[in-house]
Amino acid sequence: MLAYLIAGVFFILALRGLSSPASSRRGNRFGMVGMLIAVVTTLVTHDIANLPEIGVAMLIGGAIGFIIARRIAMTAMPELVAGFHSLVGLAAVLVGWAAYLNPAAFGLLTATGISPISKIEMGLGIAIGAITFSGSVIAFAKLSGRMSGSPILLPARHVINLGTLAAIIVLTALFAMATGPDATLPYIAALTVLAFIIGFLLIIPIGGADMPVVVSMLNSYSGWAAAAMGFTLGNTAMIITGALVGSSGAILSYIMCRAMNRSFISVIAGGFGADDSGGGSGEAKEQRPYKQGSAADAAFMLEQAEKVIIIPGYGMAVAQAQHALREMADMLEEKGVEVKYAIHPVAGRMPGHMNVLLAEAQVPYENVFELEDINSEFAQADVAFIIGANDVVNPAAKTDKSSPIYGMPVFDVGNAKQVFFIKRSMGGVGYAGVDNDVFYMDQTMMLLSDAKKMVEEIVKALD
Amino acid sequence: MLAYLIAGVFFILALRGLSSPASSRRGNRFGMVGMLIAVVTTLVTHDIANLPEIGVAMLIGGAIGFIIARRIAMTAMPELVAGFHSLVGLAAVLVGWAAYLNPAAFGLLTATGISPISKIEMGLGIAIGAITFSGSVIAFAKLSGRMSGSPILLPARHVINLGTLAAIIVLTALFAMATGPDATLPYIAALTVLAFIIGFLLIIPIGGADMPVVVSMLNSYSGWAAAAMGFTLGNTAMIITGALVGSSGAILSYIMCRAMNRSFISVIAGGFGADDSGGGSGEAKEQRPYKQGSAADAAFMLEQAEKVIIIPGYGMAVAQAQHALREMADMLEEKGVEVKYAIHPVAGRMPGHMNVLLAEAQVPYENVFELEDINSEFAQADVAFIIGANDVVNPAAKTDKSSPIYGMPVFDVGNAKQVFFIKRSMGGVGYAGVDNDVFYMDQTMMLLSDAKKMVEEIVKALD
Amino acid sequence: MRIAILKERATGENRVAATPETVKKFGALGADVAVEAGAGTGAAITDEAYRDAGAELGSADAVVREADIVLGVQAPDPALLQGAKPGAWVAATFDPFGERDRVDAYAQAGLEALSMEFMPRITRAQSMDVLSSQSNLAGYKAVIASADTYGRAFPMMMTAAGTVSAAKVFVMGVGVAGLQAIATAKRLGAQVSATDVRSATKEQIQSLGAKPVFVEEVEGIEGEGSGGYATEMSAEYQKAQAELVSAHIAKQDIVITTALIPGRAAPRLISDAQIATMREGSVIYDLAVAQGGNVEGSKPDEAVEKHGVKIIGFGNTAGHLAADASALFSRNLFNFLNAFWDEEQHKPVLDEEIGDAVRLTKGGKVVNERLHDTA
Amino acid sequence: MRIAILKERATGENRVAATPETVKKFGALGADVAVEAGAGTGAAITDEAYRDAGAELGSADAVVREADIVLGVQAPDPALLQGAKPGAWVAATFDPFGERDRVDAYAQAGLEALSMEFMPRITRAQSMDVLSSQSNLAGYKAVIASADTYGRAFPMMMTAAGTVSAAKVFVMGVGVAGLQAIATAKRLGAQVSATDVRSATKEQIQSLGAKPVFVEEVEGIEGEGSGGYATEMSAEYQKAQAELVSAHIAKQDIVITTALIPGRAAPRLISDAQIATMREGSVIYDLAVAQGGNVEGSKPDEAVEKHGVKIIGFGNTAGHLAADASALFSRNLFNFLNAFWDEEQHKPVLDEEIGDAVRLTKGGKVVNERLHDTA
Amino acid sequence: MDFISILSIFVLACFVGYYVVWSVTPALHTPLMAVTNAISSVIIVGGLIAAAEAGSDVAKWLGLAAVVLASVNIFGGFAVTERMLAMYKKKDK
Amino acid sequence: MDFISILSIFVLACFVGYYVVWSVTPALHTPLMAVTNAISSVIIVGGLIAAAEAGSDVAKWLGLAAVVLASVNIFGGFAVTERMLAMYKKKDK
Ligand SMILES: NC(=O)c1ccc[n+]([C@@H]2O[C@H](COP(=O)([O-])OP(=O)(O)OC[C@H]3O[C@@H](n4cnc5c(N)ncnc54)[C@H](OP(=O)(O)O)[C@@H]3O)[C@@H](O)[C@H]2O)c1
Ligand SMILES: NC(=O)c1ccc[n+]([C@@H]2O[C@H](COP(=O)([O-])OP(=O)(O)OC[C@H]3O[C@@H](n4cnc5c(N)ncnc54)[C@H](OP(=O)(O)O)[C@@H]3O)[C@@H](O)[C@H]2O)c1
Ligand SMILES: NC(=O)c1ccc[n+]([C@@H]2O[C@H](COP(=O)([O-])OP(=O)(O)OC[C@H]3O[C@@H](n4cnc5c(N)ncnc54)[C@H](O)[C@@H]3O)[C@@H](O)[C@H]2O)c1
Ligand SMILES: NC(=O)c1ccc[n+]([C@@H]2O[C@H](COP(=O)([O-])OP(=O)(O)OC[C@H]3O[C@@H](n4cnc5c(N)ncnc54)[C@H](O)[C@@H]3O)[C@@H](O)[C@H]2O)c1
Repeated sequence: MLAYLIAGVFFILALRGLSSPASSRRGNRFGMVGMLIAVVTTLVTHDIANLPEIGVAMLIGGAIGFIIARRIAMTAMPELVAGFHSLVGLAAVLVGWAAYLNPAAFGLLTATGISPISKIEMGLGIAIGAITFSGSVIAFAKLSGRMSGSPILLPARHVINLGTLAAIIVLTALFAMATGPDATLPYIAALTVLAFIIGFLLIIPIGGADMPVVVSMLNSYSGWAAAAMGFTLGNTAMIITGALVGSSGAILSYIMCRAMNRSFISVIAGGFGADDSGGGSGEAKEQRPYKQGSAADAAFMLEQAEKVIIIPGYGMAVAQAQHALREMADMLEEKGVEVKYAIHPVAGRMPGHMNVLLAEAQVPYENVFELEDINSEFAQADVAFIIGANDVVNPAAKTDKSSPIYGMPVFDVGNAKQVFFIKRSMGGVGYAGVDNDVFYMDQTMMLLSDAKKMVEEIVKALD
Repeated sequence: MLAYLIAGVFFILALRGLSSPASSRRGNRFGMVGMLIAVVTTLVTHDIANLPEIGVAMLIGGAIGFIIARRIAMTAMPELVAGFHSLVGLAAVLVGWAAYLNPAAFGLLTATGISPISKIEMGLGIAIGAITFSGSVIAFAKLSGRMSGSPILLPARHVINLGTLAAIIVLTALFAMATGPDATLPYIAALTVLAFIIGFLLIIPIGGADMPVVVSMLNSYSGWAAAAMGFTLGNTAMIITGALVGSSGAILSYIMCRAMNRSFISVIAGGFGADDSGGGSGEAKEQRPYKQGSAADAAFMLEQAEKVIIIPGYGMAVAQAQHALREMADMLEEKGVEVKYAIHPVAGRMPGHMNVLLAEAQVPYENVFELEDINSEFAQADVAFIIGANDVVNPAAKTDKSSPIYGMPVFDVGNAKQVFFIKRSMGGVGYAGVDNDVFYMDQTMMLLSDAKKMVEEIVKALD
Repeated sequence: MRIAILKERATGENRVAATPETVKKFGALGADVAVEAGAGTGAAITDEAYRDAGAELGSADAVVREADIVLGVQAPDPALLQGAKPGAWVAATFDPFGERDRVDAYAQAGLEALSMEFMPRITRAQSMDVLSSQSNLAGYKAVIASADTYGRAFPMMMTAAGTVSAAKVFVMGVGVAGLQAIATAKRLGAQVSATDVRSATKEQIQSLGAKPVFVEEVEGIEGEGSGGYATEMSAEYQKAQAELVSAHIAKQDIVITTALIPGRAAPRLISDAQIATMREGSVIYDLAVAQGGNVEGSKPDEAVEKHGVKIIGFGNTAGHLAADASALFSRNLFNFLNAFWDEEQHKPVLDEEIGDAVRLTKGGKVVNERLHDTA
Repeated sequence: MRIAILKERATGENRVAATPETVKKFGALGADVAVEAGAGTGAAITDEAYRDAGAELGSADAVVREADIVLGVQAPDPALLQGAKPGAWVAATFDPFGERDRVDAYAQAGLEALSMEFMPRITRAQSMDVLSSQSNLAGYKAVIASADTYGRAFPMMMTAAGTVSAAKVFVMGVGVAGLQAIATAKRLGAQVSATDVRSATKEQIQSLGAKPVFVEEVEGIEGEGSGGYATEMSAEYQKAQAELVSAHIAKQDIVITTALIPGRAAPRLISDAQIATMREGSVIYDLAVAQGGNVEGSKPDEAVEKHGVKIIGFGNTAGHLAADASALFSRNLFNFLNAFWDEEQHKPVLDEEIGDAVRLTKGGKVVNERLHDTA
Repeated sequence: MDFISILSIFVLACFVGYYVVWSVTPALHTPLMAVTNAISSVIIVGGLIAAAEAGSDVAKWLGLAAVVLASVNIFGGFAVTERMLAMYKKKDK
Repeated sequence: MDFISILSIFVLACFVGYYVVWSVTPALHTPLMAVTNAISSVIIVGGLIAAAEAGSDVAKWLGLAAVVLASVNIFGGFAVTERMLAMYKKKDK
């Protein structure tokens, strides 16, 4: 059907739109149009039969989906996506079963019942769908805090997992070779159940830090499930879309792993990788949660900002990041962003330390402000960009009488809409050697890297 | 045929390999394997009939191709590619005719002769092939200097072109609708002839500067021709490859136009765009030819180099490019390239001008050399990177007694394997106000831009 | 609440303990400020400027009469302060170890001497720390003065008449003054290296783009050292350091020494024999000269020439940038009193941590622990 | 071929016309070099160093006797040169317009005076151009000396004790010296602006990161000016320039003037009234002081204080960096003689373009065109 | 459709998916996940077929259930993406 | 093969071509052209069929001619690409 191809093309265009924020919303619209075409085509080619029931079903589903999407807090996004995946997985299982039960409707009925190849496709679709479902449920539970985020490790889980997978494959083969409802039903039923189970088993051992990767991976699975059903039904739209979602999800997980320095293999394989878990947000001192970002995130937000205040500290000096910083500021200014430098009286290790370095990088004196002159401006700033400073932004200086820095005036970076904090590690502390609440604020994104390297990457990403 | 799909995939992998120099040769090998698969599959599925003739044909063609490829000078690359395109175009025409004459062989024979849709595909294939052929022949002639590179503008050419195109379309339609050899032959013959003619007409008015874009566009055409034949033959390999080559060629022309600041539309439309021609290498002072490069070219060559000598001059100071330059040098050093700075005693406008700026950018003194100490090293340098200097590299100081700078010692940049020369325009001169032979040397590539901008782009491209 | 500011009487002392800016700020707190006529001359501040800021101008006697607080850069002779209220505070630098007699005299006069040098090195006291603010300027000035004395240029210059090579500057002791000296010399284009005994300074040196040169064989002081202070080093360390310096110093054109050990004579870092290895025309600036000097043969406020090397050093280097030095010094004093200002009592009330640290005398007695230790 | 180098006799002149490096190079050309004992002292060069380089040392008389060429920084009194060969060359700076009498005396003595200041500003003569090499150092030194005189710091420093704001430096006249002054002041962290009459300097100022401040209403000299030289400006221009300066100068802390017009008195750029608008403690350095000064009231080698502003300027600023200045000056002289060295005659033979430009006297007469014009 | 065609389509779509993702800016990875999630509910097509065809009541109800689930996803997915993208809207300059 | 499948394959291949080119580094644009030129001689498949089948002698000879032309291209194209790429070989470090 040409229409299905067109739907597929629209889906491709939808993803393509996301290559830049400017075209992203148009991309989303393309996705909607594609879906509309697919749905309408299907209805039309099937004589718009059973429209009332179908209409009601879509209305119910649509209303629920719409309301959830509206109500949900932005912060609950990851679990929402995980939850949605589970639905796709379950739908795939249901469609698979429907096809199994009513092969004629799908044009699968040959003289000898359903052809083995169709049965393999069907079995795979159901299995992948079931894995997607149960895996997503676990991911949802972990992300929404309904289940502990820490990995749950069964003993001998490697053996169990491998065994279950093998069993699924064997069952699929038996299912394909068997003929007649009586012979096939037990196989497909067992296969479905086992697939649900393996989905649980694969995700349960994965820790909270890896969940985003898992969600993306499950996304990929849901694509493969759709593609498998597409093969069964010979439906171009489903094949294209399934392959698209499947491969893009896989690559996305890979990209995410790379950004987090995690092994892709271990995450795909789910529970198998739990041994070398940890990393990421799991290792904060005292386990306080923080958000880690990348140069691309920072570049993106900086570009969007109207006003950025840069707070350099000793770390900038150590990294000798002043030239890169100046370049970053220049690029932002070219894009119409207002950039100011806020210099704390004791930033660095000698009086005027920051001034020396900024002057070396030819930062104009007009853009350099003292604490008293700029502190009130954080409330209007979109981004506070902290580069290698620490003590001078530590709110403990105001609130915690026992802190060694109590009484020192500090920058009120908490008033800025977004805070980026460049330092090399969560472990490192400033001169005063104390922890800093700014790391853990909602609007703070930690950029953990050498300051010069990070700023250079941001400069590249800004292009 | 699965094998054809596999061949297609290999071709995709071949192009993908070119995303980095490291994988590029593997990519080329993939291409060869793909072609081997396609050829072998075809032979096998056609019972290896007529093998002797086919073998001889391939041997002759292969030998010619191989020898040409070995013998040709690297500088003649563009015309070689154009020449090759013409062959693909002609081959497409021949295959189209063969299919027309022996439809049964291609499985095109239905009860009522060849189906109209097949005939449309066939007609298109022949037409595009013919255009590719004659267009490539012209491009080849222009590039190899067998024909003047300047645009040849026929009067009323817009009308002629449009008329011919319309005639081709009409003929294709008539061809599709007619039945029987007697009815169809005149149409297809006329169509072929007209297509050859329009190919000439389209390319003749295009000036030499635009030829690279034209070659890429013809490449794209040859892809579309192959794809059209693939449609006729229902051959997956040809469709995938044709579409791949067609779309990639088109995008490549687009990218090239963008890099040259030319309108894509005007070039695709061939002769239609000749009005706003010129630009590029055509406008050198006194019409001496020079090569212009991009930041990407420079980045690529710098990265490959073992030893780079940077020669800064007054232009670097004007552009305040010293920080970006330092960053570029740092990146090169990280990649294992040896970078030195060569400071001419009178570079800039005051004694020690360059020293001030390089010190500001924290270039270590150990990397900064005086004329006498470094001049002999140019012979070992892979790249001499001249940034905003001019008089201090002008060989006229040694050779031309009438030059105002005669007698001044200058850098022997001519000894370096490759010279990059950053300045804003070919028109601008240095302090002494004289032209510089270095611009026009074979190994010189002019990077015409503000020095800071250019270096920043190189830094980005180096990543 | 009356605050008195006298003209400094020490020779070569151009600074002043209050500027019109701080006079105004004290006024805003509710204090009356009296300034001796001509007190600001050395720092390019006119009497009118003080008057405009709300100060009362007069003779020393008139100014001190009934004063609650006397501010000084260097503590005035207690004889001058007879008119002040009994138990009046005198906030200034006292050089308590070097001028112990003066401290005793303050005790006898019944004055409360607050020694600004004893300000503890804690974060909240940074804005009151005159040692930091003055050393900072001294570090800068030392380089400028050396550059002016040196018969060559600091930066590298490649010119038509040949190349002037960059001066090699070596900074010994990388505290506040040393760091600023590094920064200033770097700015001028010199090739800078530096050394210290505290290991944390290595990174700090690099953070200014200079090259650390450290004793490797014997361990120095780990990290920042307690309170950022160095201590006397072991004989073994000193030997290793001397070797290091001997190897390095012959290649240097400018040496700036800033090494101090609180409460003791400055460590001797450079011997006459080492000086003899330096090139003719080199310059050594001894910032520790007032504390006995890091360099053999250096004399305060005198340019000594030995083996063709000029050795200079002022007893009071920051005082040679009198305008800025006074501005920072007086802000330190204001920050100090302001931090402890009690709104209700209309006067400052010190806390223990800082008060006990800086207070030398009270109720006729020397009360400071550090003085008891050494006395 | 005998080349003689005398100790400079002018007061405050520490430079010397040859260094061991150039002595060695002359030796390599086949010349004998004789150096007066003690000639290098001011530039930190010992007699041994000369001897090691192959020079003969002796008294002035002994050195000059039978010399073919005498090199000097400032031309020696012809009375000193009686022992030299008749028609011997004397290459040095002559200040031909200012010291016309001396030129005539050279003519009478039958010597060939080669004035290095008259070196034409052509590309191949750049390496022989003592004006450039010495102005360059002078520009540097002017800033260093000003920084040492100024009672504040140049760079901005934001410290716990408050902010020290950056000094504002204004450079007037952007030739070689002015550019180097801009560069040096920028390095020290000052906020630098500069002005000139030649429009090409605008971009040059920016190329060092400083801000050009130019007369806009009246057109100045286009481009580089002929040979890079300025001329006397129209009255209209001068008026516009004075207004610009009046508006700008009151906000400046340091002013460095370098404006010269060849063969004339230096233009007067700053009046006493304008000085009065400057802040107390400001510093003006007049590099043109020897040519009459750009600043009203400036005196060579004297620090004048007016309206609280210090005005300084040495007659011979480069001489205060004697070691580097001597090195460059002597290389200029060597490059000059070397460029014209004739292998066969074993002596230098000048060409017309440069020879006629620098030659003041020959065969008992004053032969230089520029001197005829003004005489 | 023959298997080879289907497979060709599948393979090519995988390539497209691969490339498309690499060209997405990292900052939009979360919306990307949401969009791909939404479009993966193209599985609704299968549900619709099952629901529309006669032949097996169980299959029909299963199909309807699949339609409900997929609809939640379609509407929820696109709506949530729209919301996310609205946050990235470029400020007016 | 039905037309829709062919078209689907064609469209998807166009997308792949589009993306593939954008990911090629600009410095390799000339080799890219050479490679695409070489692989576009997949048209040889058509020539081979014509040459291999009986039925029309003219068609056979046309086919053989096409094979010769395409072979020039195949061998010449790949060989020349190989030569070009050899220039870009990363030095050993
Ligand atoms: N200004 C003065 O005169 C002076 C004198 C003495 C003491 N102090 C004290 O020094 C402190 C100054 O505060 P500050 O905020 O400037 O510095 P800070 O509190 O010492 O913090 C420096 C931060 O930079 C990070 N860092 C170090 N190297 C880095 C690199 N290469 N790349 C990225 N990050 C790097 C460190 O974390 P990681 O290790 O995790 O990277 C640390 O968080 C104050 O406590 C002040 O009292 C100042
Ligand atoms: N060092 C001294 O003391 C001194 C003093 C006086 C004169 N000079 C003379 O100055 C010359 C110095 O030679 P040089 O090689 O340094 O400089 P130059 O010969 O003057 O050449 C400068 C080059 O920089 C280019 N340029 C200017 N602005 C640029 C920008 N923003 N971005 C990119 N390119 C830019 C110019 O070409 P476009 O305009 O096309 O960009 C020009 O080709 C010599 O002739 C020397 O004799 C030197
Ligand atoms: N509130 C605060 O946090 C605060 C306030 C002021 C200073 N400080 C810190 O205290 C440290 C020292 O400051 P300072 O300038 O007052 O120090 P200082 O004047 O006491 O000593 C100067 C330097 O000399 C060094 N030194 C001593 N003996 C030496 C030897 N034998 N060889 C080489 N070097 C030797 C010291 O280590 C010190 O770095 C600095 O790191 C400074 O940042 C902190
Ligand atoms: N061979 C060469 O190419 C060569 C050699 C030496 C100098 N130069 C060039 O010659 C130029 C001048 O060099 P210089 O330093 O010897 O010049 P200078 O010493 O003669 O004059 C100093 C500066 O003062 C300026 N000036 C004169 N009158 C002024 C006024 N009324 N107001 C403001 N400024 C005024 C002049 O324009 C000049 O820039 C420079 O651009 C230099 O680069 C070129």
